[in-house]
Amino acid sequence: MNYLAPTSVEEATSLLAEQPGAVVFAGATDVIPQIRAGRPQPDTMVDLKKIDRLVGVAGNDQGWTIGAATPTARLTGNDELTAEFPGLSEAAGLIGSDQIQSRSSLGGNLCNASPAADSVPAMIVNGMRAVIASADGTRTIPVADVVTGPGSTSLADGEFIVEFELDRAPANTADAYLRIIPRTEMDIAIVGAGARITLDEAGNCAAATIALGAVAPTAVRVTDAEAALTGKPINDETLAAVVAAASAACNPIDDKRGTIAYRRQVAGVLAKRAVKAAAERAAATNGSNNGKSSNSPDLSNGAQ
Amino acid sequence: MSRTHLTCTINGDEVEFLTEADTSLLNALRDDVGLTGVKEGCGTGDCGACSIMLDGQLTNSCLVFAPEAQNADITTVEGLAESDVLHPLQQTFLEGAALQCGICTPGFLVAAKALLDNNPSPTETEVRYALAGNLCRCTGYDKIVRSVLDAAAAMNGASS
Amino acid sequence: MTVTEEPTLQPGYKQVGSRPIRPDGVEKVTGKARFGADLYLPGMLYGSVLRSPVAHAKIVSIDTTAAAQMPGVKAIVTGDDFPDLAASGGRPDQVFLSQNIIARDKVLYEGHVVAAVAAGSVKQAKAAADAIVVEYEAIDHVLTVDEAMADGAPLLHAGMITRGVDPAPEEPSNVANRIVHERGDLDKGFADADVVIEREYTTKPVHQGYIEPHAAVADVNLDGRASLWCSSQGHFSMRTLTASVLGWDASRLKVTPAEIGGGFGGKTTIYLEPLAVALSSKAGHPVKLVMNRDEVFKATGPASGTRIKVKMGVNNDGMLTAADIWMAFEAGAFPGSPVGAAGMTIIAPYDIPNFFVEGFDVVVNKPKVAAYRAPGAPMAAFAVESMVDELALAIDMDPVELRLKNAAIEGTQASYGPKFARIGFVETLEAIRDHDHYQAELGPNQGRGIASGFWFNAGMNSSATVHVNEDGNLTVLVGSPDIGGSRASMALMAAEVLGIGYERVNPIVADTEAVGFNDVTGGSRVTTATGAAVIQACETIKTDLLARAAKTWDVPIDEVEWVDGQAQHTKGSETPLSLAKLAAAWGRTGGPISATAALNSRGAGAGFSTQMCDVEVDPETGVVTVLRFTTAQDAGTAIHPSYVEGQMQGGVVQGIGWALNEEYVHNDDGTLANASFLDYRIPVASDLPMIDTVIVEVPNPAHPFGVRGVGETGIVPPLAAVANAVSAATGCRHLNLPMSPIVVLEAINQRNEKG
Amino acid sequence: MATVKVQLAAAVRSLTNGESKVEIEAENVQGLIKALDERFPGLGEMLSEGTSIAINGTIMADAIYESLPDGAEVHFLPTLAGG
Repeated sequence: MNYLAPTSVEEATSLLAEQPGAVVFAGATDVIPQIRAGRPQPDTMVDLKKIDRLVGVAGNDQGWTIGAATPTARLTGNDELTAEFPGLSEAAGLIGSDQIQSRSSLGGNLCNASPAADSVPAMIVNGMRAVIASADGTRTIPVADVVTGPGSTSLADGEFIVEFELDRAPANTADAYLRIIPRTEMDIAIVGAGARITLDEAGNCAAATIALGAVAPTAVRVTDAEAALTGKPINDETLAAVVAAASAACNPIDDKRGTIAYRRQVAGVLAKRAVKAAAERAAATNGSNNGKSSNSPDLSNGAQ
Repeated sequence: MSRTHLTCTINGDEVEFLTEADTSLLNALRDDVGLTGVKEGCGTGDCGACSIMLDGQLTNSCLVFAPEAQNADITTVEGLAESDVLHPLQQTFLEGAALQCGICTPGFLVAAKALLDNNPSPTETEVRYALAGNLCRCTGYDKIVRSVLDAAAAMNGASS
Repeated sequence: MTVTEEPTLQPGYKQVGSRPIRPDGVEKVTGKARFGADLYLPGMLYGSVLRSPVAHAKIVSIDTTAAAQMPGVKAIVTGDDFPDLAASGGRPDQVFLSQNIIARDKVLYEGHVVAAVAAGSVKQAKAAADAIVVEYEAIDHVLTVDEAMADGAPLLHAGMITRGVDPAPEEPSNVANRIVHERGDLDKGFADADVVIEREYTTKPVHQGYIEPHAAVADVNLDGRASLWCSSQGHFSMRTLTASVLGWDASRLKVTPAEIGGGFGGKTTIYLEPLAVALSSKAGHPVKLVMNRDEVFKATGPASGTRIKVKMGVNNDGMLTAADIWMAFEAGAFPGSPVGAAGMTIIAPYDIPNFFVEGFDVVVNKPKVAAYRAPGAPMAAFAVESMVDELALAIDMDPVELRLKNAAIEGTQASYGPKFARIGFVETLEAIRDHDHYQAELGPNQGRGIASGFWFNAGMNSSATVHVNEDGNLTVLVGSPDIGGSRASMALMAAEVLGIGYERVNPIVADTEAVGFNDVTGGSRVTTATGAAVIQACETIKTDLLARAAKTWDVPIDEVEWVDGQAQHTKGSETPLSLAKLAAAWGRTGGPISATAALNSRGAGAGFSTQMCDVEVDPETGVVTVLRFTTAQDAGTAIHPSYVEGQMQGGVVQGIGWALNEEYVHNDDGTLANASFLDYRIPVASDLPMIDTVIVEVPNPAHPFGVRGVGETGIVPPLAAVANAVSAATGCRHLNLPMSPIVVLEAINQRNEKG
Repeated sequence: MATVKVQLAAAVRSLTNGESKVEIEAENVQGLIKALDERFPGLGEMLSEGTSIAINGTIMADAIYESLPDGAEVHFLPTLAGG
């Protein structure tokens, strides 16, 4: 095996164009176990972490740019990003242990194309875009369009994700991500749910995006739930509609980690809890109290 | 197959060695450098026995390709004690009976040091989550968590 | 020297009961300690093992031609390279062990060894192993006791007739053995009951989950003698078992113990050792074999999956009147589940006048089960302790009170036969009842569970040699691997007997040629039995020292006594002679001072534990959180309380894992779906609270210091303690382990549907 | 010669005509097994393999030469493995 570590995007794209079988990686936290489990070892592995542009978190008036290979520990460790997008930060921070966090990245988590990837629903609800490079230049697509099925992406040979773009959150907006795992750490989500809620001045839901993980071949947006909330108060009635819509949006499988019935039922529960958590946070961003605590609950295991 | 020549700093010393590009850093450290304090429990990043500090970051060495360590700064359990003085964590692990079989201990010590370097006064819950990437099957974690808290207290006491 | 002396209890200890730093501690916190995979020898080759990808098949052919031509390959072995022990009149257990080490005409589980390769690197060995061509002819497989016991089930072993059935069955089956314990009159017992409940419980296979994978290095000399380095729970047993598979005399093998990275019973047997020896013998080089984690899961000892039916009766006064129990235990691919021990322990805590206990040892197409901490007892206790909980609820009696009313005490005729000596079961129940945890308030969706458990503990053969060094310090050689701090216990006991400081004793785990025979470190026996050997050798040393002091002073020996590490003249004014002074003068008094004791330890004290667990269940997701856990266990005398607590806590947490999330998940084709620490979920630190311990000390009358084994009992109650807590929190009784979120939510759904 | 009370397990009772309690004279365990075998042919073999013995509640493996106190209560048990 050849190990190559280009230091610029151009070097990497031309290298990939020359070596069609080469496989790119960032943290290698998925690819090494996969090779160990029998995935054919590529002739060439291309390490993207040495490219400056792929590692870093930068914010400006328009929004954030997150290098695709940035260790997720740097996302959770970024107080400003975490304050604005607590759900994204939570989701990124749930990818494995502290040991993994120093290596795992949004780009890797997305391109590994596991239906259960924790960061993906959180990226989707925040409308994040992936900037993709190849020898032909760059293109930008929604994160939601990257994964096409378990283990497969829309990226062509020779393409890789350089960075993610994240627009500034509107006022009175917050996100949340919750997952269910049998343990409290070191597990793959049986169900994951991300939500982003914008409140209007009356405290009603002005805008909602909701996405689920691990309940279908790819992360799924729950547009029926979003519609059920938009323009309405967040109360038992609308939350019941969220539960029903989330369960209905599932297309899960039975596997060693969970059952169809469990995933369907708990997807509704988690979607509801994610909406509530995001709404509480959104309310707190306003400075208005609404009688709710501004302390975010311990969301690490979907428990409230 | 031709072997890859690597130079890096390990436990404060510059080290050169030959290894193969598809070897994990864990195997390179054990087989090619001779640092067998770094343990393999799973090889897939699920147990933390191979924990090292790689350029200041807590990392599973089993999930690193050896060539990635070119010019890197690495600390293993062998580098925790300073000359003849044990690190406070090593001392509290001994005093608190935080090890039974001892196979997970190197990884726990490195991970606990990484925690205390970043958070000198962690709560019990913070210790538990910070060490969740390290499996121990002997102790039930009780004495490990207590020993990390004891070490934190000792280090804070010493520095205040 | 073999002496059987009546033990005498010694009150007022100076060392026993203290908490010094373990002698091997610094090496283990600095990374110096050498575990199984840490040995590297000059010229050493690396091995790789080819394992069956299928659960059950006939091996039609094995072609190693291409593999042998691969780069770096020095040796390949298959079943043909090992003696056919069946043909040479080996005992059935030896034959089965040999077939488990390497398959002959059939593979019986995914992961069953088919061949092994030694080459210049792991990569070369693996490539060659992959190049071996094996033709299999598939046979239907059975994965559970239900499938294996069904009419017309495919047989793992042709011609296997169930033992323990009278008259013997004519037809072979997958049932290897049947055990029965009975007493009294079941019909009368149930007639005497006011409440009778009948339930069926299941548990899944679980793995010991030691963090260190199996490893072995073998180096065979041209003279036919061989050295073997491996991490195990007993290097003498590794020698015996490896030699038996190879058809060798045991003495041809020298086995050097590496530090062992966890065993819990799973390293009391051999896997890689004979393969490494056979490969080294063929290759003429040392050969190292190390398992990957998936090999550990697929091919080494899980604990049995079980199905247990229990019918029990209680009267309104809380007296248990009858128990009718049926158990089937998966043995894996070869006979030998711990159903026998399960049958002996299942109702042992209680004095029940009428019972019938029947158990079956059933082979299935899974890896051969291995011992796991109190083998057989946790599953048995899960069933009966769940039942006792339900009976207590049914008659509205406090669960500790019900247990106290029926608890076995000294003189109770144990369900497995003999009368109990002094035991501490009642004391563990009282310790839990009197603990502030017992009265602590619970919140919504929270529940508390209580359960008890019993384990025999073992004695068996141990040897120890004690040398007094020229500076008056001691070297203590034992042959029992230290898996949890036993060196510290040995040093404490030696220091106690000779009245010297703990730091003056250097305990060594010596190889098979440097110390006398020791049975495995298992059965919670080391501090008891090997400890007894150390104590006895030290007593001999003390007697010798007194004689030397008497000689030095030229006084009768009865005027000399040993006090605080020195000889004192009781009737005169001689200056006391310290151990150091006596050692310095040994040339004048008869030469170096050393003693060996070798014994077959009798009277291991029975161990009891009672535990209490609080959980909270998320009613919408089924996720269970363990909030608080308290365990009380009778340790007899705690030699080093920290390591006693460690055994208690470790056993509890393994039990919590067993109860909540650990299980072997099999695909329909018989392959294991979760052979990794990612999907085989042993508890992580953030899953748990502190595990509060109460060490109960009811001294074992048969041990000089009153020691009872503590290594195993702690894992017996937690399965039921957690299940009883989850049942209390959810209002639905959980009869099947593990109680994963999926299972718990399903139960809650059913409860809600019933209203 | 001591007289001991032997409790026999259910599994061997087909050889003892259903008797579960036997009083018998023996010096030591070896003699006891021999005496039992004389009274119930075939029983000796069953009690010799893979069994431990409990004498007045103390369980012992490999106890064949253990002496028997008068009036002792004796049980034969399967030999157990520990973890």
